[in-house]
Amino acid sequence: MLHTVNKSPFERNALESCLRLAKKGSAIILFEDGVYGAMAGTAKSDMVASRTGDYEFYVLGPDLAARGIAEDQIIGGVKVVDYGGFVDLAADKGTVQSWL
Amino acid sequence: MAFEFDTEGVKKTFTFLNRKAPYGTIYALEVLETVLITAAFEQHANIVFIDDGVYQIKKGQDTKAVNMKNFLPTYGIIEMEKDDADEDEDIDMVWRIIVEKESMEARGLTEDDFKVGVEVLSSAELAEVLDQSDVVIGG
Amino acid sequence: MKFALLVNEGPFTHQASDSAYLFAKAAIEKGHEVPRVFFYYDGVNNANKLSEPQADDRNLVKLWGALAKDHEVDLVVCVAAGMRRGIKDDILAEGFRISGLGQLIEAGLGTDRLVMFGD
Amino acid sequence: MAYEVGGQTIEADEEGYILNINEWNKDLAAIVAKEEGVEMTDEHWEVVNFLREYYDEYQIAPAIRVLVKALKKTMGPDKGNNKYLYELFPYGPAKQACKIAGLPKPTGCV
Repeated sequence: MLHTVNKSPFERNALESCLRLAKKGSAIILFEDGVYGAMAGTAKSDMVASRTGDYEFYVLGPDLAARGIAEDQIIGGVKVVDYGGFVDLAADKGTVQSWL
Repeated sequence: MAFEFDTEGVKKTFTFLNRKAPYGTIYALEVLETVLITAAFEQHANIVFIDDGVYQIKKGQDTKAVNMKNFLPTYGIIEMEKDDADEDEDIDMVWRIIVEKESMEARGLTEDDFKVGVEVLSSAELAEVLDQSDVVIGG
Repeated sequence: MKFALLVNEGPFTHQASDSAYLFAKAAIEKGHEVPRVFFYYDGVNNANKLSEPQADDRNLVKLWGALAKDHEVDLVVCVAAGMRRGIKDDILAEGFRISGLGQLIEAGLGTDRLVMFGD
Repeated sequence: MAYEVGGQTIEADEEGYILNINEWNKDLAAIVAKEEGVEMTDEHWEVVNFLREYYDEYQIAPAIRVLVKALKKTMGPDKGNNKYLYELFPYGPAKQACKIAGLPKPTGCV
């Protein structure tokens, strides 16, 4: 399964709920305001950083760039993809579940 | 452009994930409308309430003073469809109405607080159900 | 592979419709099909031909229309959600049509993936 | 538009669905039926009454499938089928029967 999260973890509980209910081994892509959850060195970084063994994490590059986040500010183990990569994940990982 | 899919004989499991409280926004009502339509297609469905979505089916809602339609009674149709599907052997349709235990308890609710009969599942159990879905719709 | 998209927000408050549009374009560029995009909730505002963004803004209503024309994407506006918000046939932009929620379920049945964009 | 029933004016939309469902009464139903070209028999009332009761309980008009099923359950297979309903309400049970029963216009999603 592919889970998508488009909310900042500072504002809503979408990422928290996703991490509670996504089966281990699933792929998770952070996009739109969700990309803030992929940043290293924030008060919320640990949510993703502590789970890189359980899930494959991805973050949408165009949304990072739009928000002025450089790729070297991203948590280790989180892969940056473009829209084409997002499409590939949706195609390859099975059912897509959006955490809005 | 009239467009037709070939869906003859296709059977899938739809999961409707309700995560938002009623009335503050329209999301709860419009997911409910989608659930009701699904019955016409005789598909399997999980109607799941997690996070603030569990407030959608809390008993005793009275919306008169906020100028909105009370749609709590409409959830009764989901229960009716589920019972119908369970009873009628000619229909190959399994419906489940599920509340996540962790979300329910975090909000100080128990099974008795709900307008419709629900299955209470733990996060781990619900994760399995979600993982087995073909289509997930919700907020 | 066939993708159906569900768009639940309008083009001027949330990023959701832009994400959906860019996803659809990328999918088509990769050789996939996007036979249907279903517009629900405030997503019905994507179909309003009276919408006039400023000159330096993208016009998503027209972009959807062009995508529909070039790649045979069926753009369906939910009748119930549209009626509530005043999106009716006379203000419907080119490329869109109004139909029932059943078309969303049908898209879920008739494609390999349903991907939802919203708030 | 509006209906005149026993000296009372009941407002309706341009297609004839009444605006306030609480203003419905049997005399009004008969007038709406007449405009629809439907002559109300006991069988028609059975369906209209069922719709009213269903709406009272669930706050929404039933899908055709639900209506058919419920009629089958309560009145038997002779009456619980699409053909029977269309004989009673030739222009569609959802639209005509709901209008006569004073329910909101079905959004025609299926």
